[in-house]
Amino acid sequence: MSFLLPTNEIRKDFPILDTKVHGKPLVYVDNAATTHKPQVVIDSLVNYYQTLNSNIHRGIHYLSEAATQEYEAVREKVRAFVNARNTCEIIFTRNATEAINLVARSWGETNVKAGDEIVLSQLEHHSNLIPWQMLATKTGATLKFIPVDKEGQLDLSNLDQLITNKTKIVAFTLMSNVLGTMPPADKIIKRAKAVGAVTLCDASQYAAHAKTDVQALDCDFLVFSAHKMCGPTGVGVLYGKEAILNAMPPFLGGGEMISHVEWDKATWNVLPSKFEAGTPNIADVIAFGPALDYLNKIGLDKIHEHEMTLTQRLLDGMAANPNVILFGPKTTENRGGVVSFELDHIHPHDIGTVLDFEGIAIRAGHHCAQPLMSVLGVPATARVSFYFYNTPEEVDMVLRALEKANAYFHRPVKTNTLPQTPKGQVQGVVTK
Amino acid sequence: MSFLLPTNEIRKDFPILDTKVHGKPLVYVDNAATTHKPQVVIDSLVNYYQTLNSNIHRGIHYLSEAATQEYEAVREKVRAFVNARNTCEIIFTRNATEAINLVARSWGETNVKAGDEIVLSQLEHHSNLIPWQMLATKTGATLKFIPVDKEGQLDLSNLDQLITNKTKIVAFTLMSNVLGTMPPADKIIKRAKAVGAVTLCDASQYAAHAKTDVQALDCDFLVFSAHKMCGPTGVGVLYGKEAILNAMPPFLGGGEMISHVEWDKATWNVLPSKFEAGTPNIADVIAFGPALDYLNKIGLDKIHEHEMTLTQRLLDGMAANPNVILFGPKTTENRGGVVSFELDHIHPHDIGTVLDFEGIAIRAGHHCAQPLMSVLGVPATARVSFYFYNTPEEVDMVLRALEKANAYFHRPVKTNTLPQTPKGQVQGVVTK
Amino acid sequence: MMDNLDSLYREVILDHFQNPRHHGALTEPTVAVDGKNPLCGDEITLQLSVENGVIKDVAWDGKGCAISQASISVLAENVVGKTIIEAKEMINNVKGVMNGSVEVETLDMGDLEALAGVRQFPVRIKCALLGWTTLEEAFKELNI
Amino acid sequence: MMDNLDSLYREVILDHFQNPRHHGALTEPTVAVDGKNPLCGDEITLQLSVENGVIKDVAWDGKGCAISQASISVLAENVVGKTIIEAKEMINNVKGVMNGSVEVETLDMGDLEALAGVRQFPVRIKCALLGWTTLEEAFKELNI
Ligand SMILES: Cc1ncc(COP(=O)(O)O)c(C=O)c1O
Ligand SMILES: Cc1ncc(COP(=O)(O)O)c(C=O)c1O
Ligand code: FES
Ligand code: FES
Repeated sequence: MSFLLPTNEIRKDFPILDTKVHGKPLVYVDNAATTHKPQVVIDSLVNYYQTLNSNIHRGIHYLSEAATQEYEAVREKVRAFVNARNTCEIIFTRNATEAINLVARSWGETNVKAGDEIVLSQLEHHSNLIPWQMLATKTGATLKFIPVDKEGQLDLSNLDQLITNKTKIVAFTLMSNVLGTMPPADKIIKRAKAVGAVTLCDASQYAAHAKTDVQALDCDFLVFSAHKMCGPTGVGVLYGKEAILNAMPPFLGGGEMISHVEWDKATWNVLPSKFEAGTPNIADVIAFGPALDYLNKIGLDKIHEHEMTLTQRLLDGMAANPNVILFGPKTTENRGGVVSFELDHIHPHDIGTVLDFEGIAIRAGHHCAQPLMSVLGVPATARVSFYFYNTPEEVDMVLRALEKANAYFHRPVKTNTLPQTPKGQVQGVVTK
Repeated sequence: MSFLLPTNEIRKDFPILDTKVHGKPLVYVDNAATTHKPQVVIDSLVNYYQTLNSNIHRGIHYLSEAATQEYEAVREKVRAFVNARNTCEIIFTRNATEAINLVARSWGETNVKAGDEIVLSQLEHHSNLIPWQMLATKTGATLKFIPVDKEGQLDLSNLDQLITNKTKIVAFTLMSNVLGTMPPADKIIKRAKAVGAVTLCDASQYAAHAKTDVQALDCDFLVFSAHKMCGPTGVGVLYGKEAILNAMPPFLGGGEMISHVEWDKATWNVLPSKFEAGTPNIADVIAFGPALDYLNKIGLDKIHEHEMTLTQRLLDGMAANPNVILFGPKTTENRGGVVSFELDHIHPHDIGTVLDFEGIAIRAGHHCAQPLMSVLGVPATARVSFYFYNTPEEVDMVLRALEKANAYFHRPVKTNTLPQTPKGQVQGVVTK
Repeated sequence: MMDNLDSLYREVILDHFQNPRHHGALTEPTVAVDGKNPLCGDEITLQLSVENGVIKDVAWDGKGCAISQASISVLAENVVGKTIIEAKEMINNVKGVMNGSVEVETLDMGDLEALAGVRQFPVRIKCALLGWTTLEEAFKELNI
Repeated sequence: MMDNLDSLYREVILDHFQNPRHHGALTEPTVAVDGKNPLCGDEITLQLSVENGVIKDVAWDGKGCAISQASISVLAENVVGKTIIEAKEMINNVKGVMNGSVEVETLDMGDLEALAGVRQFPVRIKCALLGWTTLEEAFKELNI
């Protein structure tokens, strides 16, 4: 486990990595929030607006035809990227969040009734939780959760009791954005199929870091966001099996998703148009194409290996620092390059601020996973998350900065006011 | 009416205008579909991805804070652009279509019941029709339409019978994307208020071409798309009055729109976050800022005047061509720079193709307004639509190309097969 | 005008457009079906008179662009007198030409050849196929 | 470490963070309210003992970052013995310093001054205000 990509070469493709932050070179390890974009993606946007810009699908002039072809070519690239059977199974949304809402509204409100059960995992991001809460509230269905064990892995020991004949849908993440855990999707999907439940995989964290194969997974839906995988903001992907998508009512109404419109009724366009109402985010979808090419060129297997090398180094370094409290898996088994931790007696936001002044961008907070925080017993964690352009040197800089943070908050201070005498009513002044 | 903007200077800001199409200089008069983007907008995207790229709102590091500030600064720019009272009344969506769906779902499903009436106009784009059809179907409400008169203006003579105590919402366009008509919004809104109905203005065509003032209009909702006003694709705007937005349930669930989340329930964030679930289209929202600055610099009044000069020239030229059948207003009164027409005996798509080979980009089709087409008695029209970078010379090129198209389709052809003798059963062979 | 434009609107096509064959209606059609191009909203009606598996006569009506009108006029001219088997093969060949899987030179299609130019105009392929997919629908109606 | 970082985490702040004043609970508080920073999810509890419009004692508990902990510790130290009127003015002043409408130099705020550095860190302003907005809530609870 010490494979490394040629980051020297790779980093040249990412102009932002040369940024200085507070006078220090940027160390960007907040990739689970969003990744940076290679120059080819930026160039694609420039090229689009300078030579192709046009509305698509209904235009008869040169620009419109050219833009339409480029847009649809990316749909085919996405199909190949996740190995879907058919290009019409790829729907472009704004982000993964919208894709999940689309399923919860369009599929959910048609198929879920009072008394039905919706099974999620305790690892879920709010985006794969709130839409199901809304659906449950509206329909009278019940939410159930696959629990997280001490190592941050899903505990499947009661899977057969959790996923039953009452279960209509099982929606879970392929990789936790907090702990990095990669749950055993095959087992969960197998059980869901046994009871006839539909499955949705949240690949928001996964798709950028390991090969996604919807046919091998055999899930019914899968979602992810372009911005977390070298693509621009404003583009999400919903994969759905053709037969299920065909049976679903449309989500948003408007231009492009219709076939024949009368005053009080309309018929719907075929897939994928049925689910893409209004003018799409044309430029950004097109720019997602070179992002996918770029990832394919580097290779998802190698990306994962590289990240595991960095993760191992980080975990080793953290194990050597007695002030670090690690959440989630302690090894590189079944995980991605996302690591959550605390420093003893230092709030994650304070860690974040100190690291920021070292040029290091980490995330601190609940990571849009408040219920999972309650399982961990903390309101927030600090989180380091890698991508293929990160280096072992950067890992070392993070580790050193954590030591500095520790020293900084435990430095001796001149007490400038005398500690007040505790008043009668004040019990137990806890000195931190 | 002969004011013209300095297009020589302006056109330098739009690199795409130098494109050659089929060997001819591009004449882009398909601006109602989407407009081109000045270089400052393209530069903003490049700058964002090269120096600022980061997820927003929850980050504690430099990039995230900087990106958040830029993103929120654009919200304030949009507020000023439409003169909203409060920045929190501006919600970013993917496009105008999504904004209308948000209202139809979130406001509509909460407030509209069986027997209620929804009033639209016959001018509406599918995006301001289908969401209301869906709402009507779901709730049992009825749709009613303000009719279009022969001149393409709304006929308000029966407004009091159309908008009644049963009316819950009146949703109509501020400018028709087919005929260019600008309906008298003040009268419609006044009547809606008199019966306590909520109003939604579709400013998709209007906002780019004339000054929008939501306080003067006193509408409850207003929507538009950035891509139709020099901004990037993937950004729409929903303006809503604060009190109404506050009373509405959220539309999409996910990250950022929540406040406190438990396993089975959650509380919502304040406006505008409540309606912006998941990672927004950060780069494009930020790039919409320079687009608004650019429009403000030129001045919306001047843009409208310039377009009316071009429109007058086009209408005059068309009136002189006996083959042109014009739809909609014959003058520059109460209209924008969108002109729909037919050429006698030539299908709009054929006109479009011929013009494309002249380098001229027009649109041909139903323009996402099939019901309006039925009022006009045609399946499709050809449409020219201007923006401030178009020139009188371009108008003349369009007019000349229309004459060419006419000549082209009426050129004598060598009949290479003898016309078949009509068989007994074939009645009335109509020679076109 | 430019070469390319003429490669779409060949003389043969303009001829059919200006002098459409079999335009109108049959008094006693065996089958009548509507076909619609969802992209543009144009619609045609196609009527067939079929006897013993042979297309005896064809008539059509409806609106559309020059390509769609010419294509259906060519269709009408070509299928009259043909067996349904032959007509189906013709449909497949035209589709093949349009999606690029069949070289038009390998076929003996008469005026149909003139439609091959449409292949360079992706948005107009649906126009050229409108008549042919409607004919397919007609056969489906007849359960043949 | 850098100057800027020290301008956020001044010695006074670290002192309050390391030795929080009035941390704990009152046996018979007049009022007890919870305050939450929705951005980060951190939560505190603030208890007051109020007599004749004067804040006799304060205690607090809860988790948060150094800024929030120090700020509430400073708050506690400052408001004990003050009238509610005076405390309210103090709240306004602190808010004013944070949103830039009040210059900290114009005030005589003691340790409070150390909080002014937070102004340069927009996302941490909510942390610095957490205690103060909770105090405001407490007054609302008391209808004063
Ligand atoms: C009047 C009108 N309303 C709504 C829309 C929908 O805009 P978008 O496709 O950007 O959502 C359009 C765009 O064509 C329009 O012209
Ligand atoms: C696991 C997971 N699911 C869903 C999302 C939502 O993605 P987006 O905000 O792009 O919709 C995220 C992003 O933070 C995530 O990490
Ligand atoms: S444009 Fe309608 S059939 Fe060709
Ligand atoms: S980070 Fe939670 S209070 Fe400061």
